[in-house]
Amino acid sequence: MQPILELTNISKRFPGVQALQNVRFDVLPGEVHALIGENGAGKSTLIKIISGVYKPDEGTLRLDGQERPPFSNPREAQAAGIATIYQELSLYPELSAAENIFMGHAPRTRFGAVDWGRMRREARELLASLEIHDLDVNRKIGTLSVGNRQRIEIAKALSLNARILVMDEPTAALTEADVEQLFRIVRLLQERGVAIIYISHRLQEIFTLADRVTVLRDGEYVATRRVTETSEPELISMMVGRTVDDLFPKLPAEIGEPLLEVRDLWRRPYTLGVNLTVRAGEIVGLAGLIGSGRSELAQTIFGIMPAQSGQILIEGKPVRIRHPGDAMRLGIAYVPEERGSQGLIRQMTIRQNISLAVLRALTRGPFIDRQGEKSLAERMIDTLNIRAYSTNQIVNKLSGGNQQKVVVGKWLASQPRILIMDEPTRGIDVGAKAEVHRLMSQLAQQGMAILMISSEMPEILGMSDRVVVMREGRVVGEFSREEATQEKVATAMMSVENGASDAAELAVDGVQTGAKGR
Amino acid sequence: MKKLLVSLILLAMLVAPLAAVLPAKAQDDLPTNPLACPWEEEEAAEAEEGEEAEATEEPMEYNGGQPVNPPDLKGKPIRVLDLPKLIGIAYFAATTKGLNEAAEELGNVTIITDAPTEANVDDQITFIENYVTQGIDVIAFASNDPVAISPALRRALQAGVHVIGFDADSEPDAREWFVNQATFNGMAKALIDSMVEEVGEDANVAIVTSSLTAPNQNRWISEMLAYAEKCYPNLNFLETVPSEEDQQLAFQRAQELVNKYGEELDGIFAMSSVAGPGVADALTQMGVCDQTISVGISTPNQMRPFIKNGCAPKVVLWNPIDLGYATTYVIRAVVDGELVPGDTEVEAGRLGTLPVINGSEILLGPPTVFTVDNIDDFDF
Amino acid sequence: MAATSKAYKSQTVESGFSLRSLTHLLGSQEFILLMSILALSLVVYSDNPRFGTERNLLNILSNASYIAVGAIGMSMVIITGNIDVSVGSLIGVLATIAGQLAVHDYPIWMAWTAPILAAMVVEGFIGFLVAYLRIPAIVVTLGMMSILKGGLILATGGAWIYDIPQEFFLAQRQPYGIPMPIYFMVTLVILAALWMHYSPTGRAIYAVGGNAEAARLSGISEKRTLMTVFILHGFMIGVAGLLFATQFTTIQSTVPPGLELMIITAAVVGGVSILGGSGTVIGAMLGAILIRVIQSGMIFLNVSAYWLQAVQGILILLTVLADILRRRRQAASIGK
Amino acid sequence: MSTREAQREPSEWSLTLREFFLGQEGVLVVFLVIAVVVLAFTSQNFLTSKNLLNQARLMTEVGLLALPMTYIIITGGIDLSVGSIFGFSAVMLGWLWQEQGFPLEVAIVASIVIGTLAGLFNALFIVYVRVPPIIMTLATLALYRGLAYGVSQARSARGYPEWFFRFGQEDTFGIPTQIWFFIVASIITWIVLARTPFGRGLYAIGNNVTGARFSGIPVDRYLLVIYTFSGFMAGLAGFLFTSRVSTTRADSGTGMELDVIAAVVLGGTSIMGGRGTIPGTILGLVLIQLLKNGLSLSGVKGDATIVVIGSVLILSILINNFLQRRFAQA
Repeated sequence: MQPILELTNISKRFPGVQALQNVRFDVLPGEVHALIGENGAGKSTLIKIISGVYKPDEGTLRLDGQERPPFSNPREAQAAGIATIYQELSLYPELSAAENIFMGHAPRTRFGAVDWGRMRREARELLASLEIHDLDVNRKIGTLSVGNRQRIEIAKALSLNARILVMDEPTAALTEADVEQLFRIVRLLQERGVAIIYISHRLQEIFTLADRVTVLRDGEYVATRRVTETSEPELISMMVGRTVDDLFPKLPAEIGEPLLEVRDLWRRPYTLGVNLTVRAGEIVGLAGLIGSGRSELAQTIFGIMPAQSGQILIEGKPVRIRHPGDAMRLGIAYVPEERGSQGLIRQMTIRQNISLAVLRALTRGPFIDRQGEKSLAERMIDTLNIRAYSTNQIVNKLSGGNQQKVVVGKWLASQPRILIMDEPTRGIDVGAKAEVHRLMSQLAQQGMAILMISSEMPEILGMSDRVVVMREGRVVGEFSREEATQEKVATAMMSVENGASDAAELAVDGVQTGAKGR
Repeated sequence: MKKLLVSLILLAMLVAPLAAVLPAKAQDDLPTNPLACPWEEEEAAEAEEGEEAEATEEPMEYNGGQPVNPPDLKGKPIRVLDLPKLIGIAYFAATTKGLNEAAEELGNVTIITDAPTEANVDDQITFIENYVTQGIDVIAFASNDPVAISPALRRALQAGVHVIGFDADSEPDAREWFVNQATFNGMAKALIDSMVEEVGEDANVAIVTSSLTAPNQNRWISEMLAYAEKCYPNLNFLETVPSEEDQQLAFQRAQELVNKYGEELDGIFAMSSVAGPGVADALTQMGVCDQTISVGISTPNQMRPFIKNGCAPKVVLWNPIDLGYATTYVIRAVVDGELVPGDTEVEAGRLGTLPVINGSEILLGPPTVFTVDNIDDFDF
Repeated sequence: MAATSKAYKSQTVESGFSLRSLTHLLGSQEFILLMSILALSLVVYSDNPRFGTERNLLNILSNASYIAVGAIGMSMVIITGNIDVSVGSLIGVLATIAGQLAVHDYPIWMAWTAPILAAMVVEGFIGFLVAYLRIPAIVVTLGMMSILKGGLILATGGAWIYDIPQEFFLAQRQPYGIPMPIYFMVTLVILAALWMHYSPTGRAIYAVGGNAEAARLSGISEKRTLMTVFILHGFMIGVAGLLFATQFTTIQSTVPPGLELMIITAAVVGGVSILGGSGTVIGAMLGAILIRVIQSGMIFLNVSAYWLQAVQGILILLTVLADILRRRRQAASIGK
Repeated sequence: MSTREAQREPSEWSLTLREFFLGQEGVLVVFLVIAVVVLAFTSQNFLTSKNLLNQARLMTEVGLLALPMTYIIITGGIDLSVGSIFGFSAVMLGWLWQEQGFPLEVAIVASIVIGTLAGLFNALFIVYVRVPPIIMTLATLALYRGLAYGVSQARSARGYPEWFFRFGQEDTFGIPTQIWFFIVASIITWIVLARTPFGRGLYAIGNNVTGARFSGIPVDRYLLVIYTFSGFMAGLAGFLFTSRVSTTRADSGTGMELDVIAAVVLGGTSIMGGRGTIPGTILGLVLIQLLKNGLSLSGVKGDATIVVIGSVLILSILINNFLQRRFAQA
């Protein structure tokens, strides 16, 4: 079969970096072609070339076998039938769902005006084709949940009648259930003959979904394989250029006294009477769907959204935490979910980021001790194996994995006794992931209490001494390492029967509100 | 709790100013000295011959300042800084014209006009400092604030620069002489008399002033109120509203006053050269000139259409060109040593001899009232 | 059975939809503004019935017109996340240009169109600096404000313009008893509102302000959109300048003090988010009218002249707070 | 990115120097040198200590306001009400002393306190009600100016005793007294911004407020402090201004906010937040003042001068953008 899109000898250079060197890539109609590689391997650059954001320095592009000049802007790529769903959702919070779907290609009336009626109708139809019926297309995006926003993103790509759909880590922010739905959609598209370029760090997904997989490393093409003819270890070794033995090397640690206890903690509407204990040397995995209130619980403990009622005990002593400063003084550190917006000040240097949480301790008199700050940063770069040429490098220019290590370094610098890690390995490559896991193990061995929030089941099962499951703001299950299995945890997370009754409750609520409104 | 606090603060903020609802008159606190009423004038004129000394009281001692060791420039060419309140309005364009006219006549005076684009005393101070440093011979100023400008002027005097005021004075000791276009009570009398001639003495009038902080305007208003109280006790002052130096705002204020008082409102005093056309324009465009007219201070060219259409039948002003003209002559006389403290009059070219009043002021003369009969004789 | 339930369902969806659009309308900043204007007018009217005369209301609207027209363009600029503080100076310059052409016996149509073209050129230049050379708009317009203000005096020496031919005074005309500026305001606001709602470029303005990166990826050219916005803004400022210039029998060759703040305030009070991405021109027009109603109402209520500004400041603050609290409450209620 | 870029690590000092010259400060220094040389040739009165000290005296009030404004703009905020607070607290000084009969010393302190409270009022709404700073201060710009008119009934207070003028009109240790205030304030604000956790926190807030919050930086408290500080400095400047011009007027400081912002922005502080320095702001201030003065001394009139200043503002940012794009990548 003829590839619908074929790129050969693609090279792209940025100031100081050779992002891509002689890369080739092709995709057939109705095929899911996965693109993998460590962060910084050049995947993002490649898809930005495909979607017209960047222009390659060299290389040829063939569309349906016809050679053509590379796209010089996203509109050209769109016109050629290429749609892209980016990793970071690119929506307009102040505009309605319908408009978000059709921004840039809204249906027009014959006078050239935007046809709002048709736009809403088509938006509803598109969502219906994704089996989404309960989403009001007039709602502002800013008021929608993350999961729904992602669906709007997909609908947006579909609205372009794309022949080639580029998905850049579509599952990074999704839970297992949402992932299932996404896969259904992808297969549906595949049947319609749409070619899909799929980027993910989750190798499992690739084996479930993809037909072929292409590996990039350090901006260079490594290989293309049929998924039926390859294996996970082979792909990993191709990606990192070495073999990684154990992805989840949880080392045994001595489990001590409870360091953090949470009793009947309330912070409406996300945290509803939570009880939780984390002991010294223990890693507690906090599982749950998106929106189940895990991050919010962490933020309540850390004082970003202070608790309304309930108790937090540190080493058995009740404490009050009203803002992050309080939490930090008590030895709590929080590695947040969103690296870019919450974890880092990306425009600042590695040194400044690492010292940010401990500035007050790093002072000589009223002034920042610059030498101390620098040696701290150097120490962390060493300990965490951060790949950077200087402590003065701007964090934004590091790869995702190294950025995450900087966040971790920042919080390790505060020498916490209780470490909360929210999605510690989301969106980082396999090598860095293993390093983060190894580090967590070591920290636990040193007697730190770790609360790990993760949406990746293998990570939860592999790393946790104990798994706590949350649903709708409440703790709904707790399993020891031995008894935790994928099925048990997943069932607790989704809890089918209960979920159905909840949905019914919601529906009743809706009717009542409607009646009141009338 | 927080919300309660915020709403309390807001409430307090709301109530405080509303509690202070008082009709503003925009006077100042200085003593007033109303002139004789029109019907007293004749008696006064008769009495004038014999009792002049008594009527004008004791001539005041010279109370101006003197430059420290000014260079002797007698008969030599001099450079004069013309520093009006602001540039960009017709009135000060006219004074500048007058200054230059006299300078041409004299031949040995160069006028440099420079001033802020907004009536801002702080900028004026900067200009003074810069020009003193640069080495100017004379500063002729019209101050935006009589007190604020004084320290800078005193420094100029100390640097040996001659300092002469016109139009708007400083503190007396911060300048040598002040060329006074018209006495405040003289202006007040002319304005009130003009208004009464148009609307009668049982009338309701309002005032559109420039800025509430403008010293000349506040002084005029004080004198006007005093004079009206003395001579026309039935003239009812409704209120005074500010219009800044903004034509649009004056226009709007006049509309609001007319709409608010309707036919009760007989006349509006427009107290600045910017407010004048603004108010008259509003009355004209509203078509209410048969009920409400305006009497104001402004220049003839911009008021000509309104004088002719009867919406502003009387405009009171001295001749700003003459003011500038006289200022240049005073400057020359001071530099040449012909006007020294204690003198009682000074020669001013085509204007003849001007008298010295209040110790260190030179009076241009009585204000002119422009009416439909004489308006075409003026072009400035 | 299934069919009936389906029919029932669709029915509820429909009624729910209209209900929602009603609550949407009632909760909008435009509605709050309209209510504030009416409430304030009623308070003033009950104190002094003369406030309600046709003439006074027309005066208020007429005086709000050029502010509202200026605020249309300003809203667009603010929605894209930029700002223009040079508009006051620009309007001063435009009035002078129009007046000079009129007194020097150029045809009247030229005196009317020249300021509009000039404004489009100046704003286009500003747009170029902002969109293509990436200088923050506040820097460009702050600099431009100085340049225009100084340049105006430099060129004219501050002489006033008078003896302008009568037909020049467009804003003084009153077809069917209604002042001309009101026609301009209403027409331009409606056109701009339609354009911003229905034209792809109009929607692109919101896209660029809401998420510039996403707009770029949707194939919307940020640069072109910004250029369009600034040139349109120039057009609106040009019309505002024309209305301003033709209102008065004499034209001051100076910059009207504080005009830029007035126009920005109208837009902001009108609910245009200074953070970009939201707001409507109808809100901006209502904002302009509200400001004038406040100004005028205070005179009718006998508020002391000394306290006028303070009361104005408080009322503006209250309006803005109401907008912010409304947004907060909406977000909270939806979040549940 | 990888080992092939493991080049020699530049020393802290050379890095700072490089940043300085490629940053706005470098552009400003070049502009300043050019301006001084040209102006010194065109007017022999320009480069005299007397003139320069006098200019510094005139610059003080805007300077005092520009320091906190730098902080505020670094955090991505803005304070448009400074001119009004300045006028308001000056008016309160005169009013308390003359109308209310307080001793002048008390009135001075009280006026500065009132300025501080006015700043605090802005801060409370910005921080706790989350009103965007530009909107809040736009409203209080009108409000405080209105209060100045209302409280004083537009009357100016004058006739201060001789000692009062020591602050604004006389010299201390050979230079105008108020310059000492500015020098001390500059040094303190500079060090605080460059060297303390507080200063670092401000940059963090300006670059990413969520990130700052998640790092345990007390964002609310910092913002509260800087807006209040802005009010305090406006109060102080109002007092020095009163002493310099020996009267208080309800309209003093009108439009001053734009002068202040122009100086700060010219000094390289990014209006988007996250970038800027005190030395940059001071350079911006000095450049504007010297241009005003020098051009005036060379016979250029005021209107032409503001045209030049507007052009310099646009041009310098343009050049800086160009340099950043050209060299900062490497």
